[in-house]
Amino acid sequence: METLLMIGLLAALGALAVTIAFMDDLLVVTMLSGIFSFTCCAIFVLFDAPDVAFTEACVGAGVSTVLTLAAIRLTGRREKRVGRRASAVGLIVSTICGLALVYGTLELPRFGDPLAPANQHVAPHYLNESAAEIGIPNVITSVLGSYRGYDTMGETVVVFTAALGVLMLLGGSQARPLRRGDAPARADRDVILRSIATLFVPMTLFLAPYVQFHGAYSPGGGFQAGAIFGGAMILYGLVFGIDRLNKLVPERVLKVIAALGVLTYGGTGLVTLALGHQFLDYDALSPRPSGQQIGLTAIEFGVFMTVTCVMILLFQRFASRRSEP
Amino acid sequence: MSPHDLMLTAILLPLATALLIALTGRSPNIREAVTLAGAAGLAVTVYELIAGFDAATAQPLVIAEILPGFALMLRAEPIGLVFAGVAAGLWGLNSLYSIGYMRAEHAPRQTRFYACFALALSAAMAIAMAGTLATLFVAYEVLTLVTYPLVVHWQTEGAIAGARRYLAYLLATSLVPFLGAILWTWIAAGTLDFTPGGILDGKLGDGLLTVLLLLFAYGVGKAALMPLHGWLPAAMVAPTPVSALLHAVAVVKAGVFTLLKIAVYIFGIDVIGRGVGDVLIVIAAASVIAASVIAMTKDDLKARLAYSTVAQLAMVTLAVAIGSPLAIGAGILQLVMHAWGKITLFFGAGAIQIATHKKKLSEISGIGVKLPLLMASFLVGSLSVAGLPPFGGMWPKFLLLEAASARDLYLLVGCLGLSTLLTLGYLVPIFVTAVFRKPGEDDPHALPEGDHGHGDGPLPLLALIPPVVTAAGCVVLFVAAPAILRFVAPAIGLGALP
Amino acid sequence: MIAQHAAVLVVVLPLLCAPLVALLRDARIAGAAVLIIAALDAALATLLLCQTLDGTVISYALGNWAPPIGIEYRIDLLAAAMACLLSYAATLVALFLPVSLRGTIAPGDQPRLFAAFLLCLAGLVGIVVTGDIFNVFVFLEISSLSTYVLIAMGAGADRRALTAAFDYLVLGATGATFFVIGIAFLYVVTGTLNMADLGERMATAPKRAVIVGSSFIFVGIALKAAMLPLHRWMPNAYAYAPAGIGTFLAMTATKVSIYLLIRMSDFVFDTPGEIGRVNFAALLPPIGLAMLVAGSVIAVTTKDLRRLLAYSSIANLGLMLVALGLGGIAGIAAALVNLFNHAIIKGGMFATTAAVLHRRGTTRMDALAGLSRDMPVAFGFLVLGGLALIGVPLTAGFVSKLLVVKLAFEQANWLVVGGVMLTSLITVAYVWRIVEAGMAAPAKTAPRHDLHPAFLLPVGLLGAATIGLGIWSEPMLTLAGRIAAQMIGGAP
Amino acid sequence: MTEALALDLAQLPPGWPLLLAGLLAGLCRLPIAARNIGYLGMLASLWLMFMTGAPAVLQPLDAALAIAFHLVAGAGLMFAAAHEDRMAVAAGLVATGAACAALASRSLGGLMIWTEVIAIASALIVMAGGTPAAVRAGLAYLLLQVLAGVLLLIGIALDSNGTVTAGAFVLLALLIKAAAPPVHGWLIHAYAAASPTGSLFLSAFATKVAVIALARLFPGEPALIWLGLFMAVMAVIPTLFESDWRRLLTWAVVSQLGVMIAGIGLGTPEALDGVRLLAIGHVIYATLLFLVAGALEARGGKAPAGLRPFALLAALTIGLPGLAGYLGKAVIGEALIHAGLGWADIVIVIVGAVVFATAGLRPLIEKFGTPGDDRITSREGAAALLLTLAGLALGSFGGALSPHAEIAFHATPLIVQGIALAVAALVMLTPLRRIFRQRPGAFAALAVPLPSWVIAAVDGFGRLGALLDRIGETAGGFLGGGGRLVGQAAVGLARYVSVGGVGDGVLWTLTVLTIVLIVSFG
Amino acid sequence: MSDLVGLFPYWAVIILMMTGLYIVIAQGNLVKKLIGLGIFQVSVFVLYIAIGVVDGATPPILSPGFNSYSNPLPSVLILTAIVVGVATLAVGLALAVRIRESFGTIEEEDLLPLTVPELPPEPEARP
Repeated sequence: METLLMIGLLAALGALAVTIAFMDDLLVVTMLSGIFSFTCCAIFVLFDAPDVAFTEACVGAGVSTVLTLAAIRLTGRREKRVGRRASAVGLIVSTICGLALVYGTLELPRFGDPLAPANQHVAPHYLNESAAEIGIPNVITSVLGSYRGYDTMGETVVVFTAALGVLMLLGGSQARPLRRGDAPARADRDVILRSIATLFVPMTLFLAPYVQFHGAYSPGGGFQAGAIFGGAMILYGLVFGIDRLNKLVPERVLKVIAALGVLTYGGTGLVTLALGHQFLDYDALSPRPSGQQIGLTAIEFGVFMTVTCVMILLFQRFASRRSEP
Repeated sequence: MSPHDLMLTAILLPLATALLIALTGRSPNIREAVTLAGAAGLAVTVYELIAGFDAATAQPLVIAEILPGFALMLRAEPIGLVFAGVAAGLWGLNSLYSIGYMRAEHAPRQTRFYACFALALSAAMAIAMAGTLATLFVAYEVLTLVTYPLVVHWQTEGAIAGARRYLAYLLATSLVPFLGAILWTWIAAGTLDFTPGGILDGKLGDGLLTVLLLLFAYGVGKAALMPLHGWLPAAMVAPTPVSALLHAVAVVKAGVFTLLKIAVYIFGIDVIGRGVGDVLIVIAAASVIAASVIAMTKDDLKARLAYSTVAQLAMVTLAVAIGSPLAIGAGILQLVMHAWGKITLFFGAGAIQIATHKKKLSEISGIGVKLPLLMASFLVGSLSVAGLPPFGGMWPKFLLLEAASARDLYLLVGCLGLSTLLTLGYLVPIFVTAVFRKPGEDDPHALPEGDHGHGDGPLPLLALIPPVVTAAGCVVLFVAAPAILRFVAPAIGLGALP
Repeated sequence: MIAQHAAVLVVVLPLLCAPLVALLRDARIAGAAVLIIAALDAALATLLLCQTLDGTVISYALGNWAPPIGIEYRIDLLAAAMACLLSYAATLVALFLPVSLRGTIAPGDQPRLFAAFLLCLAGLVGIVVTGDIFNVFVFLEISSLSTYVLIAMGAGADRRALTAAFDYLVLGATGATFFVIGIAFLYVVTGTLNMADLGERMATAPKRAVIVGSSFIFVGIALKAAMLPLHRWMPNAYAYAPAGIGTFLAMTATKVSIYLLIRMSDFVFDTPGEIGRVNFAALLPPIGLAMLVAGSVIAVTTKDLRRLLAYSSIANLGLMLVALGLGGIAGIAAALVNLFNHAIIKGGMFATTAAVLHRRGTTRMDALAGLSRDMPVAFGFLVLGGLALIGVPLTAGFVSKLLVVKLAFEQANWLVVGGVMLTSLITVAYVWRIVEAGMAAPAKTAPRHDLHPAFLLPVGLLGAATIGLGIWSEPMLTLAGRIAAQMIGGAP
Repeated sequence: MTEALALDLAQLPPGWPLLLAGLLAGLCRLPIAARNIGYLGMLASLWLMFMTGAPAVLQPLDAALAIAFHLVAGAGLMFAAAHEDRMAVAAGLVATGAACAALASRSLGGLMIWTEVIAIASALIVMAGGTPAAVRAGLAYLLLQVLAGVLLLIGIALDSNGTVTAGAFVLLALLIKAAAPPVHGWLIHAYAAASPTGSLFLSAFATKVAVIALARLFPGEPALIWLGLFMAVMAVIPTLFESDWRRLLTWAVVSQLGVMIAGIGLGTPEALDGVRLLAIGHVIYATLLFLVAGALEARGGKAPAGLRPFALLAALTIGLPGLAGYLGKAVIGEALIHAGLGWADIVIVIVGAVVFATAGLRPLIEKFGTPGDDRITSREGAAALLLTLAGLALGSFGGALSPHAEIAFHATPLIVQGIALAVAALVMLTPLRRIFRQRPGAFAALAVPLPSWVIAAVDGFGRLGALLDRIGETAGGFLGGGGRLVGQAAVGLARYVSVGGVGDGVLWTLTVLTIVLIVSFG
Repeated sequence: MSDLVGLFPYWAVIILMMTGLYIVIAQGNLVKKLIGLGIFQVSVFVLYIAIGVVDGATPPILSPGFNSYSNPLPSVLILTAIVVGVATLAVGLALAVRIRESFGTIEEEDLLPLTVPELPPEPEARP
């Protein structure tokens, strides 16, 4: 049954991709890409990767769709009809490449084969030893936070760089902020939205810390929590107006917290260094299993801070920019 | 001072002079004094080197190792010292002349002019003292680049175009054929050091050796072998003291000197003599005749002298190609004699330009009356370059004839005879037109006797002394030639003088 | 303590200082901070170099997890040397960056730009130092993302910086994703992400997957290294970025990709001279020569000095690839000597161009008239750099070109010998365009003040290094020789 | 050979004071100063050569010839008129000095050096004539002399390698210098075009040194006899029809050279001494004749009063026994008779007589018919007197110079000479002379090669040069064009790969990936 | 048949990859290209996760009842990759907005003539 479901979902993905290729109304395309991400979440769940599904849902589907929409508001909805619609050469080359790749995958270990080398070499160590070494049930979080903690630090920095970039491109001297009254919160018309939002936003705000701190035991962690918290804030901004959001979480504060997030992560590493251990070796904090958990919570919190603020910052920059006529 | 210190001072002294010139740029007189002092110092240093030279004790002096096996190494040896002597000797005179010329022409940027001059001399000294082909190549490139500002001195449109052609030829020939040949030698022989008797014997087949020799002959762009001689006439855009430097003292001499050293210390004289050089003999001989013949058609004085230089240099290449100790001796003598002869001619041409602002042969009829001494020295220079006996130029031609006949190359003997006549054909008319023809006789747009345009500026004394001295030099060299030959004989394996 | 953890600190220092610098408000303090951080980083890198000079390989397990399990920093002589190159470049650029930005970037944005600069440095050093292949991807992303943003900041002077940044973003992202796909294919058949481990298990892995993986990785790196058909992004990126950033990119960006090529072929695939079935000896010389010719030829026809230098960088890159293609210890040594020398020469020229831009506001060739009169020192250094590009003796360029040509000669590879020599003629052509543009008489008499003092130190140092390494090239040659021996000597 | 060529400054060649004087004279402005330096140099040279008691460098005959050269130089100095002769005087002195040195030179190399110096100096003298014709003649003279010099050089080079053809080259060179028939034209044009003073100097040493060299190197060449006789006879014919005195004299010089060459051809010691004597005598009377002709010409053809006796005396010395001209011819005649070539002697005598008539008597009648208005200047008179005395001295004491001079004078040559002189005098003095109509430049065609030919031959190469130049330009243009074409193609291709939007970039990336995949799989 | 099922995910990934790249190549609109790029990156995520799947295994959360778990490593890598993807998208969109404001268009054909290297440098219009 599962394989049937898998084939169905993958086929859906393919279909969605092809329709995106040939639609020209960008708004529709954005919606389709949102749906595309959600189908991916479904597939990830099917492939026993709940954490990834969770992140893909919040970050992949949520944030990127919102950002794309905000960008389309500024760059215009319609894609120009005329022009190189179908690049024949591109088509031919990609098909040939696709065939070559298919030929290349023939010798790969079959899907789901337990004896595949990928599952034989390093993975068993994580599955068997992590309980003793780190002592938290969610192996992904332990690998994410501790075994390959340095990658995650790098990745937090990537998020911070993105924020930095967008700030430089759309912030500072290029701000072009919205004047008062450019985007009034239309209290009369979207009463339904407002009522749901008043219900929905506090709920998500509570969910975020749960996901953050429960990450050690169930799918979740810093990224997912940050995305959810950011999503809630964005929803608040969308519904109750950008000015209200800017007032609630001013940009200066966001920048500082984002920076603090990265510094917390890096700081934990430096602390372990100071205590004479290798960089990001949480055993320095306290004896074996508990040290790791303390370390994990600290870095997860750092990631949470950065991801939240960056998500909100990105949305603010795009949303509060005056669009040219 | 030990020979090593002398060698180093010979190279560093002009550098120091250049720096000092740059510093004292503000006041021209001090700057000129510095140049002359530098020239004098260099002359003394080189004289001491030559006097104190003794083949046994000449040890190499390694300065730096650019690549393992590609080192900057200096070593004194007779041929180098002769070239150094020529360059050092003529620099003083050339500077004296430049002072007169540049001031008469009110030239801008004179500080850069003198500084580059000094640098060029330093590069020439480095070439002379080079112990390996590597050092020689490095100094050769530096010389090309340092003389570029001199050629492009006026920085007019024509000057920049001429200098561009000058540089294109020289850099192209040195970066591709010359460097290629050096690498080929380096790999074939394993070393680049100048060793008496050559390093290539037995390493490559004769056919390959011939190709390598041709690569060297055309790689050394400064030897201006036909058809790659284009840069020499193009460099005539430069002020005359620079043309004098280019054509007599430093640049072209460096070219043919390099060929001589390659022939003696890389190939080995008898290796070339065994037939490797025959193709080059044909090319060089053709080049001598062709250049002389083209020189006749040139109306502009300096262009005519430029083509004359191409012909005379081809004679040295010829000497290299014949490949017998006698021929190499002739080549060395030609290097010296042509330097003194040609510099006189250029001083003369420059002086004519200062005094009468005329550049064309057709324009200068009748000016000899006012410049008797200058034209006399011009005649001496012409006859010496042509190779007539009372002047030094005769020796190289005579020895070449001897070497050619020793190898039974009678066609070559004919060529050399013809070249003397042709040289007379394009040099003596200059003297004759200037001295014996009436002003405006066959000059289409000559001005009537009365007003000579804005009148002729008096020829400054500084511009007159050098030509006379170098003309006298030609005569003195006629007597000194055997002494030079004896000084060089051991290095080139020349047993008894012929 | 520092010495023992230098390996990780050299990356972490700029990485963590970047957010701090981003928060600063005053541009001058931020500029000073960047300089100090870069200098410290350089010190750390030098420390690393000293430690690895005698051939020892530092292995630093992040989080104290043994290599195949956790992420490992493996620093051998090549990594240390590259780290030094990157940090020295950053220090030199940091010297004149604040001054060169003063005109074009609003003071408010400058702290963030400095932060991005530090992140770019951290990213590049991260790539060079790491021993884990996925970690390479992460730091590749950090450096690329910050580079896109830095290039976009050039929009103040020329709006085409935006499109240049966008092009580089799309191409860079594609390249990085290709790299990740390559990693996936390798991971599928070997199960590990640690390079050393990969090297060992690669031989036994099924052939076809390795081929696909290696092809993806090679194309990913090729795109980042601006190999010929994929070099579109480079000229625009170098030309439209703010001058200081252009200098840093010229000295480092593509060099890291060349490092990756060497690292992948000798270490990860453990088959020196080959990534999977992509044989360097067959593939690189032709591509290299094509780049040499194409780069030089377009350089002769460009209208802007920085684009000219960018295309000249493509040509020099071609030379490096040719050297790599010749293979063997001598080949890699020649490639490395080329890499370091070119970084120095091109860095010097870009820094001088930045100085000229700072004074004259434009680097178009026809606007260079009168440079030799008004800015003699700058013109002098430009000419010196040009001569080094041509490969005139007594300059570093000569040493690097001679090594390649001599090696080609020994291998009787006449195509390479002829190609390299003939393109040096085209190089003469475009270098002399600069000289003649500089010497032309200026239309109006521009104010006669030369290099801004801030530029003097970097330009001076790089110029001195160009000549110094040209004469006493022994240190550079031994370093490159040892690295090559260590690489070819095989993975531990 | 190099030693021979090397002039060691220890013992200077005999004529060096003259050389020095010549150079100094050239430098100073005032003609008078120049002349005094000349005299000083001449006397110093004579003193050094003979009076210092050093071992005689020259044999007696050569010494006499050297003295003759000095006398001519002296005469030239006296005769030199005002300013415009300064160049001629200076060059003349240098040439004389060089001639003496050439005589003293022991080796062929030394000879070659000094003959070249003479060539250069004489060319300058000719060019000093001032007219365009003089310049052309001078240039042609120089080119021919240098050609001879080069042939000599080649001869020496070949000789040092012992090849047989060396002698031929040397002989050819010396014949050119001695104005042998095929190439005698340069002498005619040079002497004619030179200034009066110039022609004075030229007549002395230009050819004599070559003749002496021939005598030393190639005595006894049978071919030379015939060559000499032909030359003597051929050169006399134009003299009959030539009206311009100086051109006539040049033909006379050529014929006398013919006689000398015939003497050399004979090769017996007696003949060689005869040649040397004739050379000395010829130097003196030829110079005297040129002096008289010069004085006449300087006054526009009207003979000054005091010139007539000298003119007559000069004419007489050509053939009259007891004077300079006769002795040499007589000894040669004797040698010919001894060698059984009696008829050759007769030919020589007849030629002598004709020359006496045309060069001596005819001008006397035609030109000295109406006495001019002014008198000859004192310096001209002194010069003429000096030369006549020299002629007399040679005529009377010449015999002492050589043992062959006095012995056995055969009667027949004397009788033949008497008859010939009588007939010649008869023809020339009486209206019969109108048979030989006189016009200037008669038989000019015979004076081959003309200067214009020589110059044209050398300039001909110029046309070849222009052709080569054009070929060079077209080739350069063609290559340049080709280069530009290739350059544009390369730029076009490179630009095609580099320009384009992002889409093309990714397309290229994908194509590269496909190619790499397929190649790797293949 | 088992091949088809066994390798179907990989082929699906390849199809997605090629579609994503095709969109970037063929479509002129810059935002559309970014979305195409997004699709291309998502296809990589599916590839990684497909590699980590083990038949009959539960997600790698250690719980008493189960002993065979799927491979955690690909999930970790993809967590990082997703965020990197979003970061690149965000910066890309910001650039697209700025390009729209300074060039007035984000169509590739219209942008090409405006960004020809020969044009003299033209600073961005100040707000």
